Amino acid sequence: MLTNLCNDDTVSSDFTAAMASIYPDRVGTVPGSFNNRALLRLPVESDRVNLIVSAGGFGAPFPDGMVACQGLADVSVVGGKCAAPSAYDIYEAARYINSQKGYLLIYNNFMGDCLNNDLAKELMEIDGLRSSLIPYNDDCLSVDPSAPRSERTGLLGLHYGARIAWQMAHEGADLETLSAVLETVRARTSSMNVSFDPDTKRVQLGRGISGEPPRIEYDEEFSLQFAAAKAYDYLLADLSPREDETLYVLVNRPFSVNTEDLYIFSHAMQTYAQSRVPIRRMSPGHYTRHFYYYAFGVCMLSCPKDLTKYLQDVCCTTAFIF
Amino acid sequence: MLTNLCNDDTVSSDFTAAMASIYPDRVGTVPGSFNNRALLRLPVESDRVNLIVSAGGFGAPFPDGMVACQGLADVSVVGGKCAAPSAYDIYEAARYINSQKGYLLIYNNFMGDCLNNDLAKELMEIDGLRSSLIPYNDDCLSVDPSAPRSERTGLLGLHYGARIAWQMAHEGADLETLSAVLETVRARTSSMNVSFDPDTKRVQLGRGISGEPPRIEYDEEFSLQFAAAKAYDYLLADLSPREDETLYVLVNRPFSVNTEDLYIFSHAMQTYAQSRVPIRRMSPGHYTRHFYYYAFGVCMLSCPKDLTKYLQDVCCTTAFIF
Amino acid sequence: MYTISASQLQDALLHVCDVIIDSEGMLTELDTIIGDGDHGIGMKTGFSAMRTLLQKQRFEDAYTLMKESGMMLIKVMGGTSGVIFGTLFIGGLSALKDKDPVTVQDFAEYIDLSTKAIEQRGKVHQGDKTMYDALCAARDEMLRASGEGADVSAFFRAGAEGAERGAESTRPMMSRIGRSKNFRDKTVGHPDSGAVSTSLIFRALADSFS
Amino acid sequence: MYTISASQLQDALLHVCDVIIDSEGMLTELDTIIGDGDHGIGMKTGFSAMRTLLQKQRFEDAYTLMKESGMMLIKVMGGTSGVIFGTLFIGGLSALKDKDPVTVQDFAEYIDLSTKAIEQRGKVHQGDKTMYDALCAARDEMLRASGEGADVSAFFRAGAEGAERGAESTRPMMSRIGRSKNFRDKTVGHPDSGAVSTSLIFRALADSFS
Ligand SMILES: Nc1ncnc2c1ncn2[C@@H]1O[C@H](COP(=O)(O)OP(=O)(O)O)[C@@H](O)[C@H]1O
Ligand SMILES: Nc1ncnc2c1ncn2[C@@H]1O[C@H](COP(=O)(O)OP(=O)(O)O)[C@@H](O)[C@H]1O
Ligand SMILES: [Mg+2]
Ligand SMILES: [Mg+2]
Ligand SMILES: [Mg+2]
Ligand SMILES: [Mg+2]
Repeated sequence: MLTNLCNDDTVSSDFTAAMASIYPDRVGTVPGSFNNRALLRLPVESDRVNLIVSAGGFGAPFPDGMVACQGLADVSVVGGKCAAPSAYDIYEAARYINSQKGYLLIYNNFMGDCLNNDLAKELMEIDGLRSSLIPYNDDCLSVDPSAPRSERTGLLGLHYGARIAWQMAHEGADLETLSAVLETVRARTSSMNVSFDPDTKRVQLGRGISGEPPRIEYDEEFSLQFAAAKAYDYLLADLSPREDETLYVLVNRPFSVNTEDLYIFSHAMQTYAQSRVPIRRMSPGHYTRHFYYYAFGVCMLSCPKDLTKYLQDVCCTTAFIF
Repeated sequence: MLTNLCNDDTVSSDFTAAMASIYPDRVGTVPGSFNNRALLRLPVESDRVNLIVSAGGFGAPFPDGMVACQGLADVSVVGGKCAAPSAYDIYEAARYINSQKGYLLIYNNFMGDCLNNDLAKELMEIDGLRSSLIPYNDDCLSVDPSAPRSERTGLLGLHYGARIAWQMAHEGADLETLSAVLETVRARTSSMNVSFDPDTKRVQLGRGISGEPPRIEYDEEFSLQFAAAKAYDYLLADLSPREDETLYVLVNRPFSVNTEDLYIFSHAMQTYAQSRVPIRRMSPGHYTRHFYYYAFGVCMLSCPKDLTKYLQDVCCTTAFIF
Repeated sequence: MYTISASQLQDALLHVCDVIIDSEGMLTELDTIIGDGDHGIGMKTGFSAMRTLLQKQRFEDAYTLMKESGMMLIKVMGGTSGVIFGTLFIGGLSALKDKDPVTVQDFAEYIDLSTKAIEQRGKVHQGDKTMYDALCAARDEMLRASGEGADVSAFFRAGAEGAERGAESTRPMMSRIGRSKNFRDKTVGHPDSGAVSTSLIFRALADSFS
Repeated sequence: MYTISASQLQDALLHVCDVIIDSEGMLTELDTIIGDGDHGIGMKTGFSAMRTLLQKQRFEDAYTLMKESGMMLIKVMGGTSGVIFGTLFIGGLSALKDKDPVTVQDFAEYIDLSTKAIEQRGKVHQGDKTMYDALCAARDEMLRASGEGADVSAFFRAGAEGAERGAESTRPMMSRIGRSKNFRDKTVGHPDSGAVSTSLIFRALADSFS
């Protein structure tokens, strides 16, 4: 797999500049920005809480997915290759939007992301801008299963959180309400990577995005159906859905995976769930790029009753805008 | 690159079944179908001309892109791996829709696709269903440049054709009108693959999707900017836009290419075009999957004045529906 | 023996199916060198479905047998070879209509009509480096043999020899048609995969009727 | 010599930049074995921007020099190391405020405060297998040396030796924090990349002041 052809040092800012030029009505960059690594959803709406999603570069979370479309985030800050974006980029975007209603800083719970969002919050405070930190810790196999949830890193869960919170922010919810809701949604979200090792013919659960070894391996069966069932069982046990909750699942096809396998895997899980706890909506797609091995990311949300209305309409993100 | 994990023999029908189950309001399959390889856009509209796009399996054209969204095609027929779908699958879908207004059979001008669409047309005639054959021959480097256009194979041009024709069909245009318009649009469309050979550090134009050698190679510069300029110049010369025409360009990111490179390449072409014949809309995206080497597919439409209105609104296709 | 019963023909076709299915790897390899590498897969898919059909049901007459077999290839295979090899089975059907048993002459006419149907459908000529080159050579030999009063065994042997010669004749050719065309010089020195398939089919028939 | 001028410090920092930039490959390699392989890239990015800054502008006082250098790291690097190595520069600034020239004691206090700032920001402890292990050892040596009245040269040499010992001490550790943590056993036997970076920084300072 070739890496980017463009210059490693400038790829992220060249990318945001290209996006802003190609979709001038949909996204923009921060005028005069130091690094030019933040993409703003247009039009900027300063009269409500804004959502800032930040993540390491190269597509996590898929930058055009997050802001080129309606209702997922207001700012997507893109880091360098594998590196969390700098605190300054987050701060700059917030300062530019200048919302007095505050900001939700949403990111995956990795060290670099935490450190930079913490620092961004401090920088924002100096300017009188309020914010809440929402580190996503939904990857249930990122740490030893005995470790507390707060130690888990994030995988895909922030898509559900951002979607629900963005709509509520649009309705005028305040920062405290939104933080509380996001914490609830986060607590009811669980994710994992499901990979297929072509050499050992093993289905693996919990392999990391940088090649961290899997937590669980099966050699009974090397099939999409088997893997879908194992992932479902594990995630379900992790969440133990309550009577009044509804299941939503999204399955990510990264870089290396075929669309056919994505849909067939997702369908297998949907079918398997039917006689257990059924899945209200199954959402296969190309959410982030991530890994170079053959794997899906699976994210399950056990959605509390009062929040399902925010998932009623569908939200589409673009493979292309044409 | 791993190929599909699912069974090669059943992958296409498993895929359509999964799609139909996952998006029950958007797409369906033909009840009782022999192979179950056609995806129908829902609701079926029998009172107008219907567009049937067919292509070899594994994502060309991206099956969900074509019918899960508004306004590109009514049926997407998926073949096996690298193989055109069977005439029978096309015929079956047409018979099920049963439109007395007729069908546009749109496909890329490869031998297998031509043979099967020809035969499908004959089978449809037996049942009194009318159709027009629209083989796309937009790949300007697929044959020797001295060869007539009709010998070229197709690459990406059918996206523009399908989009314009679908809207006109929706407005009630008849089969003859639509065929004539599609022929015009096709004649004003030109495409090529632009690839990057990591070993020789050459930019290549015209490499084929099954590894056919490129027609042109450059060793002056190995950059996105250089490649974008060369591709633009070649396509522009191939089309020689008239005064009253407007340029549209789409750039496809297949499987193996990074999103950053896609946008930076597209932006470079847009910028290069600015002082030449400017591009009205540049549409980078993940249209089809195709190749395993590092390459973009570029498609240019020099759109006649009276048709630009059909490209006014944007059309989004989904990386996910969520 | 100068006539062919539907039952003999069905057994022969089952043998053809086995041979093609077993040759998947070889056919795919040829198509990988000078094409998109799917010929073996397509042929296997088609002839597996045909085998299943023939194992499930015995046909009473050659006409229905060949028609259903050919339709199955067209339905399940797709691709170039679905139509082309389907047409090999159904393109000459009029020569078999109401013929029971089928004579060597009937079968020669059947192959001749099939060849013409493929020529028309595929807009193909001799020397394009396709299955048509093998088929024409087989057809020519079968017409000659039937004209000379050959029995069933000699008749099919002639067809097999013709097909093999025709397939081999594609080796030095440069492809002028289909997916191989754009591989240009690279196609010289390798026989065409569809021509090889054709020779396998005719050889399997000859072996069945020997 | 017992004091450090802003100008000397700026020249020393330029040397630090060169050393880190030249070590990109080695640092990336360490981070590839037990991390996500970006440490060298990040450090190179940061220290290249810092070098550009220091080449463009001479700073009048150590406080502004260290503040602008650290802010540059934070702004351009991102990642864990952007904040952590940025904090190494700005976390102890209060010890340099209005000090011109800076004494060995001032600088020891500066490093001590930076170390504490990193501890707080990173919620990191000794033995977690991070740059903090190297930094603590450097800090301890520098405090000891300044207490014993070392001159500038001996003072920085003590820091470098401490940092190197601290970096080496991470080799047998199992990572308990950051991206390396989930590589578990695999982390044993390799020194931490951030700790190695830290030792390179202190060694480059020592070389400049020798
Ligand atoms: N127009 C044609 N008429 C007859 N046979 C053809 C024609 N085009 C190709 N063929 C035959 O079909 C074979 C290729 O079949 P296959 O690989 O299944 O299809 P595709 O080329 O579409 O991938 C070629 O080897 C050649 O013998
Ligand atoms: N919480 C922390 N406090 C101090 N240093 C840390 C912490 N977490 C990680 N490090 C240091 O950062 C280094 C990794 O930096 P880098 O590779 O740039 O970031 P990332 O781990 O985000 O990819 C580690 O080698 C370690 O020395
Ligand atoms: Mg990193
Ligand atoms: Mg093919
Ligand atoms: Mg082929
Ligand atoms: Mg790292």
